[in-house]
Amino acid sequence: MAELTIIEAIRAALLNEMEADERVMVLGLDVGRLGGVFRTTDGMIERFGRARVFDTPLAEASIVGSSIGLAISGLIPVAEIQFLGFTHQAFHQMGQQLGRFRYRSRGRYPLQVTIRAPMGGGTKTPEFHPDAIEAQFVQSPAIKVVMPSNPYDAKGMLIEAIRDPDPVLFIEPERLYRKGRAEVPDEAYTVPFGKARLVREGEHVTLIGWSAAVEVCEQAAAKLAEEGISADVLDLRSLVPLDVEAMVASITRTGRCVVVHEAPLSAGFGAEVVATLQEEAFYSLDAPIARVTSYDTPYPPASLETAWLPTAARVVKAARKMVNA
Amino acid sequence: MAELTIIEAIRAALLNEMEADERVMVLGLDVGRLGGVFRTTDGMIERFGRARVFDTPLAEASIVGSSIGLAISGLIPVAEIQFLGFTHQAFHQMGQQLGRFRYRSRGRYPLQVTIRAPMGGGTKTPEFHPDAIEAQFVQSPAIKVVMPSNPYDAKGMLIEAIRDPDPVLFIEPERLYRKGRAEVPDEAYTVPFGKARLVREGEHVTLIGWSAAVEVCEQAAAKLAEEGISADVLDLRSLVPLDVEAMVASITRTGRCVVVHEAPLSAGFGAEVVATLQEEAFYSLDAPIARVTSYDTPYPPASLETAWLPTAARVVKAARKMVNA
Amino acid sequence: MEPVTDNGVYQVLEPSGKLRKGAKPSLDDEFVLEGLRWMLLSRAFDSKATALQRQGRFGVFSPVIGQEAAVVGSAMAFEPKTDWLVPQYRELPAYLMWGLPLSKHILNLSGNPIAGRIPDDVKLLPTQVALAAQLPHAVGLAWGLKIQGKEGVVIAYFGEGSSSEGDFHEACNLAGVTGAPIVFFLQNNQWAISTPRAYQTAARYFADRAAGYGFPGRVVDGNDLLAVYEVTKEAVERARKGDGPSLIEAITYRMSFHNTTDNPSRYQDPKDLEEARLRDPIERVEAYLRERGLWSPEREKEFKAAAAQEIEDALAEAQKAPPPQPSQIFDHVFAELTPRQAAQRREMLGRD
Amino acid sequence: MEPVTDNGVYQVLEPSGKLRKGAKPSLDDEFVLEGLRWMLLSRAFDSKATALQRQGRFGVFSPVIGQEAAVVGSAMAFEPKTDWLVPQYRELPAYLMWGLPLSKHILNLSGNPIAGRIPDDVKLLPTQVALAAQLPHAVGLAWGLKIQGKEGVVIAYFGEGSSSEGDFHEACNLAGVTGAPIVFFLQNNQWAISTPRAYQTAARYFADRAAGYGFPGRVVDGNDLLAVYEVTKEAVERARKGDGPSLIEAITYRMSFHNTTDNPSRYQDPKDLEEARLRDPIERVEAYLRERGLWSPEREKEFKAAAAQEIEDALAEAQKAPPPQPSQIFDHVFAELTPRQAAQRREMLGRD
Ligand SMILES: Cc1ncc(C[n+]2csc(CCOP(=O)(O)OP(=O)(O)O)c2C)c(N)n1
Ligand SMILES: Cc1ncc(C[n+]2csc(CCOP(=O)(O)OP(=O)(O)O)c2C)c(N)n1
Ligand SMILES: [Mg+2]
Ligand SMILES: [Mg+2]
Repeated sequence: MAELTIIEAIRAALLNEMEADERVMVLGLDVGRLGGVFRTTDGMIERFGRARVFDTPLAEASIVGSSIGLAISGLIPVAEIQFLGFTHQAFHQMGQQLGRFRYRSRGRYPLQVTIRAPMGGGTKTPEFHPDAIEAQFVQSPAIKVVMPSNPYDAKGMLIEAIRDPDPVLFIEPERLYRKGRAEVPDEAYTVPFGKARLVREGEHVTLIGWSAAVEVCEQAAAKLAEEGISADVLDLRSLVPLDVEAMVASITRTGRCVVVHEAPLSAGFGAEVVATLQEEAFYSLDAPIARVTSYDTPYPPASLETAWLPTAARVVKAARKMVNA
Repeated sequence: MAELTIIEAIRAALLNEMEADERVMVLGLDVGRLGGVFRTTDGMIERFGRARVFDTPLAEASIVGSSIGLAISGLIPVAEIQFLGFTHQAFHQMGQQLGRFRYRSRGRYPLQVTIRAPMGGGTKTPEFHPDAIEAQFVQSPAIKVVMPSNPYDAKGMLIEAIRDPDPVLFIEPERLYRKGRAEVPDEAYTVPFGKARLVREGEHVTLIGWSAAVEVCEQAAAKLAEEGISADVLDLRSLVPLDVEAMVASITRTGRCVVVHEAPLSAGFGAEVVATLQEEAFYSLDAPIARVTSYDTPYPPASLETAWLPTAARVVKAARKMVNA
Repeated sequence: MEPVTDNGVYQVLEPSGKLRKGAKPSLDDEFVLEGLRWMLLSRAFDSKATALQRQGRFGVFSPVIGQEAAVVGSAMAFEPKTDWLVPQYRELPAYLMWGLPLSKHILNLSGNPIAGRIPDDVKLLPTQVALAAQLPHAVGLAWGLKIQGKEGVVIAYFGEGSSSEGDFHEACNLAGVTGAPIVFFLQNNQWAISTPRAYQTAARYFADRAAGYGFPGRVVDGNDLLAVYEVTKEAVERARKGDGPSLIEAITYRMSFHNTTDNPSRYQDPKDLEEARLRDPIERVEAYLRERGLWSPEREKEFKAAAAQEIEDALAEAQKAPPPQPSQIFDHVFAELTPRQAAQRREMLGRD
Repeated sequence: MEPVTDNGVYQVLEPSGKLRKGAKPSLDDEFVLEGLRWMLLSRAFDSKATALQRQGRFGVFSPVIGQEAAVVGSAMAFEPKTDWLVPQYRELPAYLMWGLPLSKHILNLSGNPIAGRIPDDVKLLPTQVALAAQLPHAVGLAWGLKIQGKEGVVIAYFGEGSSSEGDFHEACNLAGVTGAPIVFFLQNNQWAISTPRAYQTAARYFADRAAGYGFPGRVVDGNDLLAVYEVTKEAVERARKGDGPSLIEAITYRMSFHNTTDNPSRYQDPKDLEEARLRDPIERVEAYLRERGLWSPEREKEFKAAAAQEIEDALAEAQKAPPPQPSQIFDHVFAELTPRQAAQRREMLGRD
């Protein structure tokens, strides 16, 4: 057991898997001597060499596209896209190719591929870098989309992703990369996909989030507690597969729900959460489910991002309103 | 007035605008002598020449990307992507570039650009061609997403799109291209975005669709009528901007709703419709809103598409269930 | 000196079938005959399939007509047991040479890809509809073989139109950097649906792009079976020796429609087609073999009868395949369906 | 004969500042001095900005240090009144030469792009973060000027790393086909963050790619102001005459960190940096002018003082700009907000 940041937990997972299975390799921009722009692969090229820790040319579509071929050749690629926003450069290789090879080949070519990328705002990164576009990938049916929010899950879910026989998009919460540490077992372990995490238990309202938004939910829950409003905080962890049961179980108890995400409101994954809950828990709902998200504009200038991103205050306001209604 | 198919209505709109404004030009794959794979630009190169009806190299990202520059130079490009599925090859030029130039340049570089593409299944086209991926573009905040379902709207909305000072993704219902004719005025006219069309009035349930799904809703409404269930059929026409008022007005009358779309269920735009309605019309809902969509799998082999796509029968079943509940 | 045309195109057989000055064919007669057999089978299948498609018994497909020498000549330079084929969609005879049963191909064309599954022992990827998207896959595959010290060279087929896509560039560049054992085989058939080659690029030759990636590019007469074989063989040996990728541009001509939905009369000058017919790749090999006393009307009849029979058998075989079942919509999405997908499957099958 | 190094790189001034044999500089002394002025201003700004960034008074930025000759020499070959500049992000002096007030650039770097808006009369596009995405824009712009018979040539800047993106390929190919009046100016500064040039491509020169698009490619010593100017001027004239695009590879060296978040010591061999310093583009011009009796310690002091003053004034000017307001989040999304956006705006401003 050691206290690790998310960055360190991710590195630990990569080390575990690369040592345990020589078919596992890492590729992406600057993953070599630099150790990645966030140091998640720090020290790996010295340990495993350029063949297994490969600095690619600056071309995202070929990073994802070649990972498909590498997997077919018998390797297990873990590709890093420097920032989730730049998966757009590889978009046609994601849903249409990575997500369909098993299907199109009727099982002949399953793809054990993991695509890692940091996501989210609040760190004043340049345009595109912080874009929260997870919902766009959920609309590509055969890619798993998972989004850990803490060091323990980061390690366990990354190992699960690397071992998953199907493509997994592993989205990392950039803002929380080095924010706080948590106990993480030294040995390899997995956190199964499709099981949400009940972060905090309450009775009046359920706050649902994923990735860095979980932190916002926790902050809001703490504030609400001061007002005598107790909240369930649910960390979805994975959007595909989705843990509908856990959401319904919570709503059935609380009857109220606020969904929080960093992506703009319209067609964000929050809409799917709301739609699913009103289908599955309609008669348990005491009030309309609220969505607290960023607004339907492009990502604003860095100096304005805090006014654009969902905040605990906005979550509190939404929750309070429905509880006192 | 003439009776036109959707294809002819689109061609009429292009002709109107190209004659009225010499800044308007068409570019894309095979738009020249072939007249486009669906003949929407038939006869135009003979009339306007290669400079204004340009067969581009086979590269979607450069079709969208160069349209951005063409607009900055003072022209009004109407770019055709041969099938909506191939906008994925241009995805990084859509939301991040086309959708953000006005914003990023603080109004210095607005982009009067229209991107046209056919969408939808039911015609046994090869892989990727039919993919219904409209929701992915709604998650790109500064592109308008419009989807006509009939000849009259096709002409009026395309003229509106070409004249709109901002980027518009104009998605055409391939399955309905030549299916039936309707009266279309000879002169230029516009159908404003953000106004849904009430196709049919009823009192028991509201069926909401867009693009070719509107036809499915109409078929379902007809069947339901035989059972004494009368349905509102609402054609959203545009997803961005979204006509929330019209949806709420209908639901307030009927208290029940089925949303229908060709895209897979998860994170499809139907989720946004449901989420919006339960926020805006929660207390008018007598039953959970149902979504009738294709399933969460890649587009299946052509021979199985009819079992995968949403059908009137499935809509009827969902509507009947909630009315008789 | 090398047998090349005035504009630098490698050619062994002149259109007439005569050996070009300086040419020393490296393909033995028996292999030339074997190549011709594949070419005739391909040509016969295209006309049969077109007929069936017109009767609505067959889906949309893209004939190889006119490009048989490019496809067969290149494929003959490989070892299907160890090498990999990454297709676009216009390379039927190559798939067969790699071991794909013709009946499987027929099933894929007639809307039953389920029964058309590629057998496990055939080193072939599914045909690719998203143009050029297969190229980075091919590079990753070749690179992966190299990393693991596995033998095997990859051939990636694509059209000149597809070479305008960004994926072509990214794939070639990565192949150069990794030294992957791959042959990029570009079939320049002068058309991308209705878009003529001249609208596709201002480059003199597509092969000129290879220099920009640090490996050799070669232009060959794609209607010359012997020339295509030799140029490809050289590239394959290069890759096998560990010297990395090559780009080959085979100059040929699409002598038929783009696919069964296309009507070239809208955009093609009939004269071009006439001229192309004079360079028919099959007639060229026949003339060559006739010259060498290896091709006679009898033999031709024999070959064509065999091809016809093979096609009939394959059609019959395909008939036996079970039709696709709706439940199969949910097969092979993931190793295991998500709970939501499983529920949708039950709903679809009316079991909810 | 042309003044080129043994490996074919166009060079007018040797690193020492001596004229290369065969070189006849086409840039008059006054312009060389003008160029030096811009180079010194750029260098001075980079050190000032770095200092401010370290104090947290400035956002992340990428210095030009080491590449001043490439940027200034190329920009001098254009007519900012009629020509367009499509930037990446590492070309500050070019923006200023085009007429962007330094204060605006400072505002953009310090998180106030709103006040940093590009003035209407400056033919400059916003800097581009999505690498190579600006290239198709630049081609469309140049092509559009040509279609409308408007005068004007476009220069598109990008790094050697960006040239690996598919957008580079699609843009160059479209430029070749349309004959657009554009100069693709590739700054090969040997690094893409930590990725060395050798990992970026196996090509001998990036400029070798031009042949694959049907236009000329030229390699120039990017640390040689005079050589860069001449090669670019030639490309500009070509474009102005209607002869279409060119690709220029300027071989230079990133003499500083990638941006202020970067730490090159993790991946860069100090020796490389030492060697690069010996080829400092500013010292080269200074030596050349000194040789011609046009550069003295006094003059240097004078130039540097002027640069320092210009920077101070710009910083002061930037200070005056109003800070961004949250309400501005909703400005310039569309010509008119959608009802939903308008409602969100009201909510944000607490007006619901
Ligand atoms: C990315 C993408 N864009 C467009 C299409 C539509 N399309 C199918 S075939 C074709 C032409 C391909 O031309 P080429 O690569 O030369 O191959 P050929 O058909 O000539 O063999 C086009 C544009 C597609 N399938 N994929
Ligand atoms: C599409 C895309 N991928 C990755 C990045 C992250 N990134 C920012 S700068 C950079 C290196 C660019 O190198 P180069 O093009 O050579 O320009 P230089 O910084 O050397 O001037 C990278 C990888 C990005 N901004 N955009
Ligand atoms: Mg072709
Ligand atoms: Mg660089």
